[in-house]
Amino acid sequence: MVMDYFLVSLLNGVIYGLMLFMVSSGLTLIFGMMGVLNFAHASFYMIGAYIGYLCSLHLGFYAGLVIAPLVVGALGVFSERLLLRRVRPQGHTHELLLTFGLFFIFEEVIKVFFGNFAVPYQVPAGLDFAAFSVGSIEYPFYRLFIGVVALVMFVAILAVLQLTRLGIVVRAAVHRSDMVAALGHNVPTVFTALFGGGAALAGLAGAVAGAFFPTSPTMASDLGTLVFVVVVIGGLGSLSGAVVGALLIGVVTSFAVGLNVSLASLAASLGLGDTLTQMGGLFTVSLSSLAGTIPYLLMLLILLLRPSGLLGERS
Amino acid sequence: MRTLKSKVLALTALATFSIFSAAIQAAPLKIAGMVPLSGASAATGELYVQAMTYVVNRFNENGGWHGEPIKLEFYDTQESTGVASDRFQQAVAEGMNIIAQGGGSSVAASLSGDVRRWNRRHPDQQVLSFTMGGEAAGLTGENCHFHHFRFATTAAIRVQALMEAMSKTGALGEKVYAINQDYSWGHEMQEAILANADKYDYEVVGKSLHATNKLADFSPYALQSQRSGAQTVVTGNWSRDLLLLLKAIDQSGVDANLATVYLDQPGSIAAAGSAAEGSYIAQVFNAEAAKEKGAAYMEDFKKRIGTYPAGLGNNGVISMMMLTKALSSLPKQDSIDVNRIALALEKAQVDDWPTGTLTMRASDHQLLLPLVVSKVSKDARYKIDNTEYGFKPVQLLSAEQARVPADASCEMQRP
Amino acid sequence: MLTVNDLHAHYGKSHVLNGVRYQLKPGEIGTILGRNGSGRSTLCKSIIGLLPPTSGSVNLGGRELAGRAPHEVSRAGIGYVPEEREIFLNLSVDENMTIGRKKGIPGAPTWTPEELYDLFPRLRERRRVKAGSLSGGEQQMLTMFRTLLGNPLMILIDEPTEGLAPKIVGVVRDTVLEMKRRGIGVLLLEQKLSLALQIADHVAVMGHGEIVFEGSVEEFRANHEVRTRWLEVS
Amino acid sequence: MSRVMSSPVARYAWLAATLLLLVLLPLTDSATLINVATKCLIAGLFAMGFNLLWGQMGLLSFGHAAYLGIGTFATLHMMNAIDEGWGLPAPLLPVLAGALGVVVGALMGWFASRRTGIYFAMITLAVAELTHVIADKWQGFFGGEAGVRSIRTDWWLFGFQDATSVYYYCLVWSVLLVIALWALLRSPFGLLMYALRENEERVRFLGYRTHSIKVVGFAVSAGVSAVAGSLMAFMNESANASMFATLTSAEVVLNTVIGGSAVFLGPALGAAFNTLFGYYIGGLSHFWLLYQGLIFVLVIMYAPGGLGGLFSGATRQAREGRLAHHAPAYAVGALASLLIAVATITVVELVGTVMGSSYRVLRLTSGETWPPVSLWGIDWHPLGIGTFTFVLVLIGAGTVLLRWAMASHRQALDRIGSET
Repeated sequence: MVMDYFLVSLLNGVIYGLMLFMVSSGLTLIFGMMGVLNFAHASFYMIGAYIGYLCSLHLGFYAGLVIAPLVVGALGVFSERLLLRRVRPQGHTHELLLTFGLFFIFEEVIKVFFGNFAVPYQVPAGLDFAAFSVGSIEYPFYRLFIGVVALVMFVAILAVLQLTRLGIVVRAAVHRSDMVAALGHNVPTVFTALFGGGAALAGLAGAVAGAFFPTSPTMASDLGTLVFVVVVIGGLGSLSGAVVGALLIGVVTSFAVGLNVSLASLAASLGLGDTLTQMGGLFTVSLSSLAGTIPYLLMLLILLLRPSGLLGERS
Repeated sequence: MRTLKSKVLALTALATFSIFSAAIQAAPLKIAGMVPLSGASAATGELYVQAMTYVVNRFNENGGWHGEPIKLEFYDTQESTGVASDRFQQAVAEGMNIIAQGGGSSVAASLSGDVRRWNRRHPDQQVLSFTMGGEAAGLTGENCHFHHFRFATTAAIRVQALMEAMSKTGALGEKVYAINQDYSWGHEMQEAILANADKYDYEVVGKSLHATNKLADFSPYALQSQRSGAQTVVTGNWSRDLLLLLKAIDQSGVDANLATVYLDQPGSIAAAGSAAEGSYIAQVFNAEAAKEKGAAYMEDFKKRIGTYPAGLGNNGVISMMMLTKALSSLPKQDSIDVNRIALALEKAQVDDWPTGTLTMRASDHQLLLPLVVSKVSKDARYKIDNTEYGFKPVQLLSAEQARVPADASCEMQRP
Repeated sequence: MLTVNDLHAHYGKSHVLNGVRYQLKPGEIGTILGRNGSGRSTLCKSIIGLLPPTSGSVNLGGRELAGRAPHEVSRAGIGYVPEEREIFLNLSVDENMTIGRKKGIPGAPTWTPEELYDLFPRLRERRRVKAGSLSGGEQQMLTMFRTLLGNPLMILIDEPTEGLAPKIVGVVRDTVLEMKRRGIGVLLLEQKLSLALQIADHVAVMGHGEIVFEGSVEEFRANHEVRTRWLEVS
Repeated sequence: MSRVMSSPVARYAWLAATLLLLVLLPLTDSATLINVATKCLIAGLFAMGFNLLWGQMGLLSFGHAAYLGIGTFATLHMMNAIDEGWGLPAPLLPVLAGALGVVVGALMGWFASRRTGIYFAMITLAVAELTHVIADKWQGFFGGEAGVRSIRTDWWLFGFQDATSVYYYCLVWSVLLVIALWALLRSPFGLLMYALRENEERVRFLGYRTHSIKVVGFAVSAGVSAVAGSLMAFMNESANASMFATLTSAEVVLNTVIGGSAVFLGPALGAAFNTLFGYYIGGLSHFWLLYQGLIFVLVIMYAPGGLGGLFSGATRQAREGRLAHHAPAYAVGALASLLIAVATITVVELVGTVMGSSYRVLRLTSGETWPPVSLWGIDWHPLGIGTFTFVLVLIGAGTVLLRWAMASHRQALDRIGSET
């Protein structure tokens, strides 16, 4: 019985982590290559979900899985070519602030068109069934579907990065973009492509995950800082770091929920008595209610102890 | 360009104002509707606009307050305490007499505090504070004051109603799991769930408090409730946290009834879809439960406003019905004295509310109102959000059945 | 032919190139010597577009390249081997070579990976290894090969023998001579006088952002004053 | 000669005029205006404190809400203590709150300044998230959702019961602190902070402990923010934990960027602009956040120096007698921007209204497929040719004019360049 729950918790955490990875992958590559932390990246995830929703109304759910990444990718290319590139000479801070502004605009534009509330983007009936049961727990097939899409995406990104010339150029440019340029590669265009590609990945993630989690204008801000946490923990610019960071956060959050432990109860079990319980306040807050905060604590620790992240290279 | 939306809505209201503006009289009663008209809660704000306009128009058409129409103005709080305070300053500067809040508890608490301080400083221009949406216990508890009235329920009221109806119909079971947001509202919900355990003979097999509107994945919570073997999961969650919880519970195949409070927020049923089916809710109003009277109210509202009243909008109707009832009991005055209105409100009794009698408890200024516990079902008469689902009544509780004792921490100083 | 004319460049507000003039023909080995801070590396970066010059001209076979982006300069036929052997440490030797590969302009000498590996077989043995684990000499050869795979008309090599074992210096020399044999113009930029004087066709010396001496190897050897004033430390 | 003489006079004339305007503002006797002006002062002071880190030292903090909030809650509790009979003088509250801010800021700054660039920003973000959680959980001190309420008590000869007195209270404190900041930036320590931004290594080689400089800068910045929070507490007399949200930290960044971080009073200007924008435009349109976002992005793209940069550029041109050369281009540019803005607003308002729920109701009840929408006193048919023509003509004309203005501005610059 306990084992069942352990396994399901683990699976939950892994799949949530994989979903985080889908959004973070583009972010970390873009940062690695151009040093831009794109605040609007999670917005691409949100827009992908809305486009997936629109497609599901008119063209069907699966069409959305194709169209959403294409449209969002085009939006990414547009943002990079027409906006980001123009402020690049003023430095990274200006690029970061620009994406910060885009983040606001994207959210408000979505509100203008779709209103403030969640839209009814649903899992298609063909995918809405239990994949298996562990004891009395049914495991929804769609969660596995999300996980599979993320894995396929991971494998595809890896294949492109490892096996194609474009991938090699991108990996090289992540570390020394000026040398790549001196060898005759048009780095700004590669960056535009990468930005578009990263946006498309986030768009696909949105189209897939939006049907499971509600599609609402706050999707971006809900995930916005969390994906930063993922890439910082993993190491800015490191794709495998993003996988590790995302899985770590997914699993830790999933298990923390089950732990009704607080500082006070810990102290009591260590024989320190009830003083902390009587003091109340922070000491009686249970770990499970802090589940959403743990990622930030992890990030803070990483930043202070190993700023290059778990898998990032020391700079 | 000023508040386009409410302009469209208030078309009918404007028409009636213009009839009366010919006969200008001194100092009409002015009500400031403090509701969110932009931002994440704008749709809720709109419900209050519709509801208040409905009652006030009807009252004005029937002659208003001694021939004087009530004026109703709306201010956008953006569901932020800072903005609400600004709008309060603006409203009192524009001579408003009643500050009627619709939306969340934090804005309600902030406005009630603003009114209390304003009245202390301006004894000659006092105003009343109506809470139509805040359900935090403190509003009629430690922070209660004579000029504040609550026309909404509290966690204690809602939970007791849910437990009463669900245990009567055998839906409750013996094991209950409480999942709530980790802030004062969620804490109050959890306390209420614990407090009712003996009375309705159930055991709280687990309780979780989670960060508010921060988590993206609720499946761990669904798993916890599954693990506990709970037969009913009770939650005070709203908006996104409610949707995520509903979906997680539905998709994990958790075999428990879900008891909720805010499932009738606009858009919730549409977004949750089939995941919401079978969930229970304690509602301020359900037309189907009130039979013909309910239908008549629904149709009259639709005739005047263009849509059926929904969810928290009914709190707006109730508050304005109570107010107009109280006004009608007062003799004609030269100037507006809110203390007399407040005293009249304490004694007001509304009998033509479709689900039963409404009265105001004088000791803490909490409205005593009937509640309906319903279940999301395809059989419901009135469908929600253009879906095939609606709220099918399970039990109608009279105001007497639904009341809970006044909070002992309320020490009201009366004039 | 590479012609640099009256080239000026700035780092922020400091004026680092002060009207440089220089010429190099195909199949010729030229060298520019100069101490650290003489403007040698900056000249390199200005020619290949990493540091856009503020004024002046860089001309390759009639095409004006000053101010163009690095990839355009590279595609026009100027190869660059940087001073600090900036290989991509996280990529394998083969992948490093792949990045350098490009068509080159018509008429430029062409190279294949296999014939390059023939020049330095050790690198072929280690082609699947991450470049980060290579020795300094191996890295230097990899940097040169990588650039040659782009089939350049001219190649700029910054500090080709810095810190290398004598044996490797020999390989570098042979490779440079092979480039000359195939008709590439080679510009060696050095701080010391080691390799350059053995193989260069002509010598220039830089100081304070200017060319302060130009002539044949013999003329340079004869000019004691230039050597003490602009080169030897003491 | 006269130019040289007039320049400092012109500079201080602006300041003096602004200050006079601020002092005389309560004469308008408009409670609303005084209320908004107080908010502008507080937001301005907060932005000035924030910009000490960013503008002076190049450290971008995404977590300044924490220090504002600490000042606010500390002050609320002190106000309650006064109400219960403690003998604290009200005018001293900001001093105590500021001191607390300095202490907390030094502590946090000690951690955060161990890293630079984006890592610094991420640490401040994480700290702010954690502070928010603590504020949410610690109901005893932060009061939960209902928050902490208090009331202003009079002190000695001063009464604080009306908006005007609160306004002057905030004005005096803001002006004092701005002067102090000005003095700090011109002190040797201020120059050191600036040098640190330009070249940290060089400062280190000169024998300074750069980490300590950053910690002190962070502490002062947090202290000023806490004073702003204290004034906010004094004005609102209540607060809840939601003020620790990321949005508060984001707002101060927006304010500073729009105002311009390189101009001393730029952040305050930006804060005033955004506060007024939110107050007045927020009351007019539900889509004001979108407009604010657009303005922000436009500023980043076309006026990286912010409003303050534009203003100081224009005054410099005026001082040097060059404004006349540029005036036509500026005028045409402003006209073009107005046309494009009107077109954009029309589109956003129409789309927003048509997509809204009340319009859906109107469509059902009116029997018309696309009933007209009223905007600026005109009825617009959402799918009408007239609407489309109006928008397209405005955008077309605006674009043509804007291009002309930019070209003409460039020419004027070139002309001046060739003259000198």
